[in-house]
Amino acid sequence: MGSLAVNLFGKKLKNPVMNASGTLGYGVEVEPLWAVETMGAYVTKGLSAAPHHGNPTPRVWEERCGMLNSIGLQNVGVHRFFSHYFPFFVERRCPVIVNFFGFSEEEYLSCARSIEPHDLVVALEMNLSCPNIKKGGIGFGKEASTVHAIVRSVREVTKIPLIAKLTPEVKNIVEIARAAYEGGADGLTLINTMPAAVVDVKERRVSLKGGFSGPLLKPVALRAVHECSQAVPIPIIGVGGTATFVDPFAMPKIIAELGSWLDASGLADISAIVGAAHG
Amino acid sequence: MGSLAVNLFGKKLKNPVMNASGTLGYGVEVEPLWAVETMGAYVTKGLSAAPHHGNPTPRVWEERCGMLNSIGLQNVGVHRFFSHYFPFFVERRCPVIVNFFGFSEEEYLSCARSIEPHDLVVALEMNLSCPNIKKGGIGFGKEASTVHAIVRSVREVTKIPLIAKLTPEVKNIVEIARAAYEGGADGLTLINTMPAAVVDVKERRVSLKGGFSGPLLKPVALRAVHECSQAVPIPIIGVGGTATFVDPFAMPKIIAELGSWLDASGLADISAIVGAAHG
Amino acid sequence: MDDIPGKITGNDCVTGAYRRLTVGLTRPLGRVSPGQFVMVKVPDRDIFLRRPFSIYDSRGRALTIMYRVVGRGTDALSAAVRGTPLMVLGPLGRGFTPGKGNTPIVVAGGIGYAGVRMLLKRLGDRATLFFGVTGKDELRLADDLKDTRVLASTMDGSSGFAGDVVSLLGRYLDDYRGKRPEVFACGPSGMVKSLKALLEPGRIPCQVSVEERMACGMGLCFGCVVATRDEANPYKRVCKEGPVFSLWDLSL
Amino acid sequence: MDDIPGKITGNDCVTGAYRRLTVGLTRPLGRVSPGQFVMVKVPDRDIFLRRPFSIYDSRGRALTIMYRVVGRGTDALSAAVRGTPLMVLGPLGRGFTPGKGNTPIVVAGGIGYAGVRMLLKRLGDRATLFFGVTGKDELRLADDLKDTRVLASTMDGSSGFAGDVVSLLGRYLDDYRGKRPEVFACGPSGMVKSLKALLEPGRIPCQVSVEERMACGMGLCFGCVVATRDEANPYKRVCKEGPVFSLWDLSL
Ligand SMILES: Cc1cc2nc3c(=O)[nH]c(=O)nc-3n(C[C@H](O)[C@H](O)[C@H](O)COP(=O)(O)OP(=O)(O)OC[C@H]3O[C@@H](n4cnc5c(N)ncnc54)[C@H](O)[C@@H]3O)c2cc1C
Ligand SMILES: Cc1cc2nc3c(=O)[nH]c(=O)nc-3n(C[C@H](O)[C@H](O)[C@H](O)COP(=O)(O)OP(=O)(O)OC[C@H]3O[C@@H](n4cnc5c(N)ncnc54)[C@H](O)[C@@H]3O)c2cc1C
Ligand SMILES: Cc1cc2nc3c(=O)[nH]c(=O)nc-3n(C[C@H](O)[C@H](O)[C@H](O)COP(=O)(O)O)c2cc1C
Ligand SMILES: Cc1cc2nc3c(=O)[nH]c(=O)nc-3n(C[C@H](O)[C@H](O)[C@H](O)COP(=O)(O)O)c2cc1C
Ligand code: FES
Ligand code: FES
Repeated sequence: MGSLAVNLFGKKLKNPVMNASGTLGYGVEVEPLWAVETMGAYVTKGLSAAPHHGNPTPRVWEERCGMLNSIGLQNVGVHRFFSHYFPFFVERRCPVIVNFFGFSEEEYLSCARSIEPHDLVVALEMNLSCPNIKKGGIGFGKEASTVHAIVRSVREVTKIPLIAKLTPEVKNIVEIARAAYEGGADGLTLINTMPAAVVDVKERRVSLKGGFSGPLLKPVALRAVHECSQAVPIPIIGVGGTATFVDPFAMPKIIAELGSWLDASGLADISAIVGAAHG
Repeated sequence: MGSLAVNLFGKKLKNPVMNASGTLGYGVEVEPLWAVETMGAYVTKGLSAAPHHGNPTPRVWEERCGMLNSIGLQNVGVHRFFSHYFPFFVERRCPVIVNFFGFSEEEYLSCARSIEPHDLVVALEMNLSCPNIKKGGIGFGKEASTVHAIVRSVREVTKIPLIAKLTPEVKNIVEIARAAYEGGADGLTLINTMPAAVVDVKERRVSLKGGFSGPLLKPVALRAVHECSQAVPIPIIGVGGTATFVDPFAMPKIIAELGSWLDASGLADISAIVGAAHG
Repeated sequence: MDDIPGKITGNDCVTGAYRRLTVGLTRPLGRVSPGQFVMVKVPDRDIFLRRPFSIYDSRGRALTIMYRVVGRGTDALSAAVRGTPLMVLGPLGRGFTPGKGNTPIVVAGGIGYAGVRMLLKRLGDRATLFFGVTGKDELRLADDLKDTRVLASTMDGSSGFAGDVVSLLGRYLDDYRGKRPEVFACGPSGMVKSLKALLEPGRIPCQVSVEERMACGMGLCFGCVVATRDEANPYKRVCKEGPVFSLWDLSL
Repeated sequence: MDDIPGKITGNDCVTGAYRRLTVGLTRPLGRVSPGQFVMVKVPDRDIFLRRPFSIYDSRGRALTIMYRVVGRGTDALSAAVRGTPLMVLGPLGRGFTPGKGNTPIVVAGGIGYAGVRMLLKRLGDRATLFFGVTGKDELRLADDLKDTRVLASTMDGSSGFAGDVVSLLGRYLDDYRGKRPEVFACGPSGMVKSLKALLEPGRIPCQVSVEERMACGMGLCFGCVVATRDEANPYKRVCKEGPVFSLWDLSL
């Protein structure tokens, strides 16, 4: 039996499979179906210093090849996450990656600052797709200089490893990846949803504008991962194309299949294929 | 029977349906199946001042939700297009939109300059997704300032209406649309393919890197069209999601269905719905 | 809650666009409370997300839902033949919780009947159903009720009371004075709004089953929220905290 | 060229991963020249692009192709049952054009047999087939040939000449001296390269059928090119200018 275990920022994860932020609620919700600690780590839904109510409905829309969402980052706030939901992960010894965001630099900083280092907190994952309300709503993740600056500021206020999660809506994701790395990011998550819209021809209106995710994202994410992994020397977490809502058992199935694949490939260790597709 | 006819840059097209550039060869190839003049206009494959050989194979790859291509802009050159293929369209009285590109500003200019105004040439469509070899391969269409500059230069060397075709790989397509408009573009085509990659897990290599097109692009294009149409007062041609390679009769079928839809909706004129989804 | 493979054992038209689907599951759904729902993977590859349907009936491994064809997903579902395999996730959400000693009044509008049908079966002859439909053909939806008194309203006046079901209820409300009435409702949002206006003066206890577009059905995505009066945390998940809410908690 | 709806009338294993598919078309394909191909819409929604297959046989509305299961598309095709509807675009490309008075030598490697089978039928007893396969089971692919002399080679030596088919041809080439030999070949790229090395000294006329990944199959996308010695315009479309090229025009 080959080993799926990986080392991420000095912590051992039992496998490299995690959910995408925002697609597995607060973690407790899957409890009736499968144990959250089956995954290498649980990634929280986006948390912020203060709670957010999110957008009015409709918030989700089905599209060929995937779905659009416009949840609007509803969350209970980082404090309540740690007081109320985190103990569940501690009980299960499930490593956690804390996805967080802000609508201003101060919000990012205050959120990051409030998170205490903990044996089970593997990293903080900065969602850089948020609009910066101070800069007229332009996303934090759009310009290399902005990314560099905000990553550096956050880097200074926390000792926890820091992952920058990038949006594909940029002119050159490699440039952004470099800026995050140079700003002090310890890892990257690639990629967030693709901005898109659905039009209702009968009603002659836009039904929903939001982020497009699902199978369509995989080739876009693979390209980002391939190119950025050659440009920066830090770990990259690939995201895109996993349809957890279509099959609620997607995560445990992926982990099981990865194990079988490893054995069928005669590999002793999943780490052996890191970087195998380079060049 | 409602009318599908539209007016584009002062020319009357029998309907607003055209192929995406590069997906209908030189036009003659569909002749055995359907008449090219069924469409409102035929859009040429990308032409350049000098012929280009394009990339080695593989050039196409199937992916869920669409396909990737890396043709590399193979074309016979603008001169040969006009001497050899254009007479076919003249014979059939089929309006033509000439898609063109260059790897330097001079190449764009010399190509645009060499195209004579003609009753059937509706517009020139500038493909702005090309890498600028002089600027280290960064795409012409990536920065508002570059787009503004190159559109303005091309605008000066031709009297033919000019359409800027934008890439989705930008940080804010509305900003680019504005720059093209302010540079003198008479219209926009939205959007070109999305950069992506396919990985062969068995062979552990990237099978193909290229532009992703097909059904996945439609919601991305719709959002671009919706947002840009509210930012600039010029006509927009929407592109994305038509699977001509899956169904070679896609174009004539779309035109027929559009006609039936118009009648079923009780509309006298397709122009009545332009802008209907705004607001 | 479980994700259970099953096979279609029946998929028949009840009337008009209304259909009844029966599924033979490989495992029983387990204990279902009335008002709970399932997420059905429509057996069509072009339908990406699952669709939520109230549990109309559940006995052992036999599951029934009743649905109305309204769009892509239900259209594809209506085309599925006997024997087609499909996946059913459930039971999901929180159902109705009738208070002991109360007199139950059930209000359903159109396909909303599917959402209260299990409740009616449980309540037996203690409940009255106020059933609002467009025209008399639709009344056939409730043909399988035996013990329940049904008061019908049709918008076109083809049977029963001519008008909307809330107006009909309005005529009977006084009869329930002193009987600790409790209302259970499922229907279109317009119906729920009129119901609120009707019940507001007496603040009669009322539980309503709410609908929203869903992606996951199990609380993962926060896509299906409804606005409540909880100011600290207004948006509640229909699939998790609902679909049944107290009418007085909702912000309509 | 036409895009013709049809129904699968047979889809059977010949040997190993090789299968023969017969389709009943609603209209005849029309005049086919040997070496031409069709683009088949695999009846599976997850298979986006059509797949190219040589026309193995075409009579009226009956079309036959022979295929080898190698990936997603052919795998899905192998699962399609009798009666399944599918679309066939064709006939496409330029086939073989045997010169009058020449002595035809046909060389096929494995599934490459499908590409020369119509040609062999047309040439009848005038042609010799040099057929290279991995093991003797595969020789069954050519079981339906009656008039043609077949010289077989197997890589594992289980039947006929032990080794590759080009080496086999090498042993016979002298016999064709003065008979105006003309070679027609279809097979893997390794085979074509050895063939070139073998025929180079005498520059014997040779037409080869080339394969490339295709998106449209009708010259629209320029996705399927092969490099030729035409310096002004090296990349030719396999689906349009090919799939049959003169070996001496190719840049291998
Ligand atoms: C808890 C719950 C229980 C339900 N029970 C039933 C039931 O027992 N029988 C039944 O027929 N329907 C029920 N519905 C509604 C049903 O889920 C939708 O009609 C169905 O998902 C529509 O799918 P579609 O692809 O056919 O429609 P679409 O093409 O997606 O949309 C068609 C129309 O239906 C509306 N719609 C789509 N999804 C929903 C949704 N989730 N809720 C409300 N409206 C929606 C759209 O806004 C649109 O007007 C229930 C919904 C919920 C949330
Ligand atoms: C003109 C022409 C005629 C052909 N005739 C036949 C035939 O009669 N019988 C037959 O079995 N096959 C034939 N082929 C090859 C056949 O088209 C491919 O095997 C098929 O498209 C593979 O599809 P897939 O989805 O199963 O494979 P994929 O999963 O796409 O790929 C599996 C493997 O097949 C290779 N492959 C994929 N597409 C092609 C292609 N178009 N050409 C060559 N290799 C490819 C891939 O590189 C890969 O190694 C022909 C190809 C061409 C171009
Ligand atoms: C419902 C939903 C909510 C999401 N919420 C967040 C979030 O809070 N923070 C974040 O960084 N990304 C969020 N995302 C983006 C996902 O984490 C992921 O990047 C994206 O969905 C692509 O992956 P997929 O195709 O596998 O879904 C969300 C996506 C969805 C569908
Ligand atoms: C094979 C192929 C070749 C293309 N060549 C060009 C081109 O020469 N110039 C251009 O501007 N766009 C080119 N495109 C992009 C298309 O015009 C179009 O923008 C894109 O494919 C999205 O539309 P679709 O999803 O309907 O295919 C090409 C696309 C494909 C698939
Ligand atoms: S549908 Fe996902 S939370 Fe309710
Ligand atoms: S496959 Fe498109 S040109 Fe040959």
